[in-house]
Amino acid sequence: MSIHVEARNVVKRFGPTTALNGAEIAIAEGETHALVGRNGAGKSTLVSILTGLQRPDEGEVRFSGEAAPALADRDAWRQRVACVYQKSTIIPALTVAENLFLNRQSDQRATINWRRLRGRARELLDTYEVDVDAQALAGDLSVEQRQLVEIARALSFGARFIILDEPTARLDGPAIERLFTRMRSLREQGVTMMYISHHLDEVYEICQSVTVFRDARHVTTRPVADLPHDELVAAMTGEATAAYEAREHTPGERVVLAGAGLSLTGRYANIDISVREGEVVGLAGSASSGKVGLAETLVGLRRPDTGTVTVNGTQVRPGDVPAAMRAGLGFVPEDRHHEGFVPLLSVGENATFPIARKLGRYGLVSPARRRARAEQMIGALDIKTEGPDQPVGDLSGGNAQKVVFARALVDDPTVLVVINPTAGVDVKAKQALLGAVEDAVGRGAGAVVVSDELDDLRICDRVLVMFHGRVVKDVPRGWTDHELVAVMEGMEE
Amino acid sequence: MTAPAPRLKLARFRDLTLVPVIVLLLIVGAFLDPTFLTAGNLTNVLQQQAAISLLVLAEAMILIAGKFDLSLESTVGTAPAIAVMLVVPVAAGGFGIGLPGALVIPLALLIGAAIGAFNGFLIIRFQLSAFIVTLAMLIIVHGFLQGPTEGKTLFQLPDSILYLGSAMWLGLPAAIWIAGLLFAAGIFGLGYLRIGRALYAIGGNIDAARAAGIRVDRVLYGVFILGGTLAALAGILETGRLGAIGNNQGVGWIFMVFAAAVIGGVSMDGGKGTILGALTGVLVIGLVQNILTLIGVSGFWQPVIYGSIILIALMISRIAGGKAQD
Amino acid sequence: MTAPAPRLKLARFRDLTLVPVIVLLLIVGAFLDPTFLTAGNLTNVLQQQAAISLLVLAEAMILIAGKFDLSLESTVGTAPAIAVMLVVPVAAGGFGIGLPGALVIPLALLIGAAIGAFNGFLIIRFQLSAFIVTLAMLIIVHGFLQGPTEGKTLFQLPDSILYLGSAMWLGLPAAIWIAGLLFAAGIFGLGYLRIGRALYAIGGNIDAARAAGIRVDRVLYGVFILGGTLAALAGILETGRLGAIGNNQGVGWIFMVFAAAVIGGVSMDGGKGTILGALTGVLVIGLVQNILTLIGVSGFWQPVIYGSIILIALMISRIAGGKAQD
Amino acid sequence: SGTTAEGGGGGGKVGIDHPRADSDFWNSYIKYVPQMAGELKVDLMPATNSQNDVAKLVNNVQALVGQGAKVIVMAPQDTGAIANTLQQLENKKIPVVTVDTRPDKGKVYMVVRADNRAYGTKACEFLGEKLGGKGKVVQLQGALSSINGRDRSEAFLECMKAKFPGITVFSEPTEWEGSKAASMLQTRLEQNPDIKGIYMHAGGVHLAPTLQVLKQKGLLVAPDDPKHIFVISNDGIPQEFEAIRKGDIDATVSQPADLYAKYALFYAKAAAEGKTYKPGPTDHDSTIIQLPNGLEDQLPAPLVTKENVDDKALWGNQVK
Ligand SMILES: Nc1ncnc2c1ncn2[C@@H]1O[C@H](COP(=O)(O)OP(=O)(O)OP(=O)(O)O)[C@@H](O)[C@H]1O
Ligand SMILES: Nc1ncnc2c1ncn2[C@@H]1O[C@H](COP(=O)(O)OP(=O)(O)OP(=O)(O)O)[C@@H](O)[C@H]1O
Ligand SMILES: [Mg+2]
Ligand SMILES: [Mg+2]
Repeated sequence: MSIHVEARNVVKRFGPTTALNGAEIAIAEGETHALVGRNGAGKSTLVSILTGLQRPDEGEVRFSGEAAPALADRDAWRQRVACVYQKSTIIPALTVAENLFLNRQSDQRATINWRRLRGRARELLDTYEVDVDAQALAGDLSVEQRQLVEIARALSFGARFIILDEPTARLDGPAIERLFTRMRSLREQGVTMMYISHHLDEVYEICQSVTVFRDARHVTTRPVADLPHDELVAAMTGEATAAYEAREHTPGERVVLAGAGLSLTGRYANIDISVREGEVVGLAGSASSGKVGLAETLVGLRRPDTGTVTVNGTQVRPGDVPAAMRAGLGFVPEDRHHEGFVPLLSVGENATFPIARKLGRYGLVSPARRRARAEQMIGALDIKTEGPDQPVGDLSGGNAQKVVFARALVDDPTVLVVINPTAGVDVKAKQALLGAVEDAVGRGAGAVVVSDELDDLRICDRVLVMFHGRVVKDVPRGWTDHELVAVMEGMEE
Repeated sequence: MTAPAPRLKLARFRDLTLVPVIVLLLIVGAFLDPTFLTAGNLTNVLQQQAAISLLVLAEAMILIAGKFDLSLESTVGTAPAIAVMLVVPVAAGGFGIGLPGALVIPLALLIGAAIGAFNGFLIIRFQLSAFIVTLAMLIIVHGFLQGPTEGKTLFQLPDSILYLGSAMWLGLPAAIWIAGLLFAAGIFGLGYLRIGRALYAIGGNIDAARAAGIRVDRVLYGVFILGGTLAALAGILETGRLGAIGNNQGVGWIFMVFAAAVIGGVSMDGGKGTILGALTGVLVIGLVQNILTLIGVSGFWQPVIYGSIILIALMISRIAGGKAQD
Repeated sequence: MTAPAPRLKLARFRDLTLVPVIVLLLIVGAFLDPTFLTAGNLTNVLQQQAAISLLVLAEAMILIAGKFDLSLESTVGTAPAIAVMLVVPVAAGGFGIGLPGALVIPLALLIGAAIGAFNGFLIIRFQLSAFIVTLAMLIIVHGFLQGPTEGKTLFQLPDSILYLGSAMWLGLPAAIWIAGLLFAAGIFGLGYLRIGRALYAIGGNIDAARAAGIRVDRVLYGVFILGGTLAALAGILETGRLGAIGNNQGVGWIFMVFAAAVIGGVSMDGGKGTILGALTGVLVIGLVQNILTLIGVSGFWQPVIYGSIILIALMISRIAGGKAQD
Repeated sequence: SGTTAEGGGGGGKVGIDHPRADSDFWNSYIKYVPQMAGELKVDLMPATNSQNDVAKLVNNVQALVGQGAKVIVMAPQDTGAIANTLQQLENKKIPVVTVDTRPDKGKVYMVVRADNRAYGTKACEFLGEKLGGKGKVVQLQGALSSINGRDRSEAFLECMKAKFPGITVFSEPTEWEGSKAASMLQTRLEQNPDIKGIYMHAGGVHLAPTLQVLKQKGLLVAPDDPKHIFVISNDGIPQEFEAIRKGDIDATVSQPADLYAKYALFYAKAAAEGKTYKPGPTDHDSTIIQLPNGLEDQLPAPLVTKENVDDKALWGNQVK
């Protein structure tokens, strides 16, 4: 087999951080090659170098044995490689159709035929079974829909090499399956792919070989068949790591979070929910089930049309986040870039906003106390950062997610609501984050975990499954994957 | 799927949220003064707005691409003035170089383009803040009018530069035709050409645009150069209309240019708005000014009324548009 | 980990990228004119910049919070003028209400705060574009100076309003002390107070700020009101320095205010910059103006030199700061 | 007198545009206009205001003509850029009276103005004599792009060079802004503590800041004190007279706002009635001179000093 894509001895530094330190990868023609590593290992940095967005400080990239084109020659790059980046490259103010065909709206002709473009877009969306209106503004789509649009766009170029950087972090089961079907058929057509994910079972399902990065360096490359799960995790983390074991909880009697008669037009209707101290309640459901909308209502990000939310015994004014937080709520929002962190501010500040009032008197915030508290959180959640003063915008995706988690946990909440808590988080970090949720519950907090990921839901004492805006079933602990998925898909009521 | 049809309509309407305001102004104007709705008066309004509308066109494109150009207003005076000074004799305030008079329009456009290119160079190459670069350039470019003329008005102008701003074509001032055609070209270009759509992509998410293979720097240079050229053309039209180039030509326009673009729906954050919308913004400003003149509001209180009308237009367009502005 | 220490230092330097420019100006100035480095002249520079520096302080805070206020410049004239007119008799240009003279400063500050609150109301409540709202307000607020005064300068002012701008405290003009104290408070407040840090959070990512439990609307109201109040105080200082309130008081300042803030490192996109940086921006502008006056550059070419120096300062601060500006 | 009544009858609406609303001098003029219109029985349309922008002026004139103006009174602050408009008005046979400025090109029925160059010369002669032909003076200029500012400035400099070569002049472009004036004057006095004279182009904006700077420097002293700085102003507003009485400043050139308004309307009415004029002295202490593009009535602009500051005829003593 010939080598299709190769990166040799790549070094990339960002100020004091070395993102890649002599890293290399070689991907054979026609294979689907996984790249795994912990958050901040340098995977996305390699992607930006392989797609010609950034110039390596040292080292080179070769396609089919030839040197890579000049950085300025974008067309040449696009012929060689298409990519779904980890960071969104959707332009919110433009329609889905235009986003799909950005900079190639008019094939051959000089002027754009919008009607034709819409047709092409619909065709493309249908091919990938993406249920999105081609004329909707991309900014109005849900996070997941946007991700599907990005995937459809990358696959549509007809490039012989495609990179997918954590495409599934925001997709639910059926959508992932559809993506995999598509990837298999592309592979049959001889397309080479590089696949990045923190879901290691996906790696086994779809990839032939795997490269592991650790601390900005290449650790190993092997056929997936030769690398059992445990060894793979060990290669990533540099130590043997046991699988996560959900703990036993002893729920108390006191209800710490209650929603009564909640309805929001178009999202969900007539929901009653209550969470007791020491209890973890899961919220599951496939796309458009309304689970995120409900969770956002519980934390105050959304104002329901009817109904009340009670946090820790206090009825909270609807749509008032500060009031909910004051009553003892901590939460992780769905989209970390949107509501999670302020990129220019430091890890320390982002993590401690909810307790700023406790870090000093008379409206003062003591930087020393803030740093101390932040260092504690960095240690507890194992955040890979230069220190509390580094801007969160400079962190890798998974580490930024941990900072958002730190913010939710910093005030020792009585109620914890986490939405897609482990999106884009590496295996070890996932354990740390789920452990953090369980620690809080162990201290007597009640928690709501909203997720499509069965691993996340395993820590729940019961899972409320939603379908089309209603809670259809309350599943107690002890479910099998198959059972739960069947309920989520609405196949069982 | 049946969604497309209503959505299309909605999108169209979004450009036209100022239409009710324009209709309202036409009705109120007709009511307040009988002269208002005459063809003569409305032609005057269009002619008066022709030059500034070209600046709005230029600024709208630059804003859509996510940048900023304050210096356009200075180019309106300086580009034609320097061109004229290269042509006319020393006695008429020229440099004494005496290039042929026929060159004056191309020269002016070239100077405008050069100013735009220099702005682009500083902003793109040195990654300086567009706002502050073009603010400095606003001052500098105006200095290049005031310095060589020593503050004097140029009034012995070659005929060629006077023509466009004063001629009548088919019974309408040529300036109206020119502005109309350029707006039509702008609407078409930003709606149907790849390069026009690239402006939206760049303004909407510059990294995504780059990743999509758009030659971001080149397009931005282009839009700054085009902006400078349009400002020079605006200066030529204004020169023809006024018959001379005063030291204040164009000074103070830029605020109105932004006001027109923004109430017309162009976002200061880039990536949003249309040329048609900007045009409605220009019309609103022009009609308001005309009505205030006709009814003879006291000069002292005029600003209050004028500013309040802009605010009201803004609120109407906000309510009709339904979206928060930025 | 040892990283924190160097990073901290780097961050500090980032505020001070204009310091080399200031040093350069001091050296060049001393070289060009022997008066320049005298205590008397430098005191004059500070006194001359005191009022405008308060606007820069206000604008820097508003920009850091991700908003915009152009109307500050109009408040500089209107707030003290209306306050004076509420106090002085009709013969001196007043409304004839005749409130006690001691109230004039609180009244002026209150008017400034009210203008800020109204801006906040339109921008926050109606979600209108801050740029265009405050542009309209710039026109309207200035109209509220021009309208009631009918364009006349107010010459007969109560002593209390003249005091702050003309008094000397410990051998230095009071205005310098006031501006210095307020800047110190600003540096401290934005660095170490919860509410100050909230400005950065809001400007950096308003949704995240809201999700972090910050009462975004309340903080934004606060910053607009504080901005208006500071502008009124700037107006009071300027009134004392000039001894009268002309119709042009404050007019045209806003460009310089933005220039100072932006070359001082405050971003127009929100969330970035410091008050200390803004202060260095003010100093650069003040020193440049002073040197140009001292060496007596021809008035005609002054804008070119002035604008070029701003550009150069911008480039130095860009190179020293190492990051792209926006 | 140079007046010859001819024809007569007719009449018609007079359209008037005011140049700006933010200066004391023009503000006084604007207030005189309706008063004089009443006295002269002129059929005046509601005034427009071009806010110091010639493009607005052109728009306003178009609107006034559209509304039926038979005569236009205007005060173009840019005397070149009004040429086309004057041409169009001539084509429509609408006579134009301009106030304060003399258009460079284009037919005018009558220019009503005092000679701005004469202001500068008067100020120069006053200061030159007071200083005995030597020393340093500052002139606080208006805006260099304004014809009046430039005329005053040029005439002052030319006169100084010709008559008082021993005097050094510092020119400060203040853009008619009090703030700039104060800063520049303060800086200049720091640099040259031996400055002995100041010429202010506009009392309305320059008076208070100048006095404030002098006061701060302890230079606001009686004329017989050797530290005294001689100050001559320009405009003739009441506050300048007050300052002259107090001895804070020494003189001003009274720019006759009342006469501007009166004779602008007087000639507008005459134009509407079809009267014509010839160069020569008039019945109101002025002279009509011939211009290439029309006539100009040069109104007197008296120098006001402590001696004549209480003269009731001065407009500054008539306003309330
Ligand atoms: N623009 C940047 N400026 C500064 N540091 C950066 C930048 N981009 C990446 N880094 C740093 O480089 C390192 C590698 O980041 P990268 O995004 O490649 O990690 P990753 O392997 O993709 O992680 P994840 O799985 O969390 O996405 C991190 O420590 C990150 O903080
Ligand atoms: N911003 C929005 N405006 C209008 N409708 C929306 C918006 N966001 C989501 N929706 C719609 O609301 C419904 C419920 O959305 P919600 O996000 O609560 O569901 P979900 O269970 O989180 O779905 P998913 O798993 O896809 O995230 C869906 O039909 C979705 O398309
Ligand atoms: Mg990554
Ligand atoms: Mg969702």
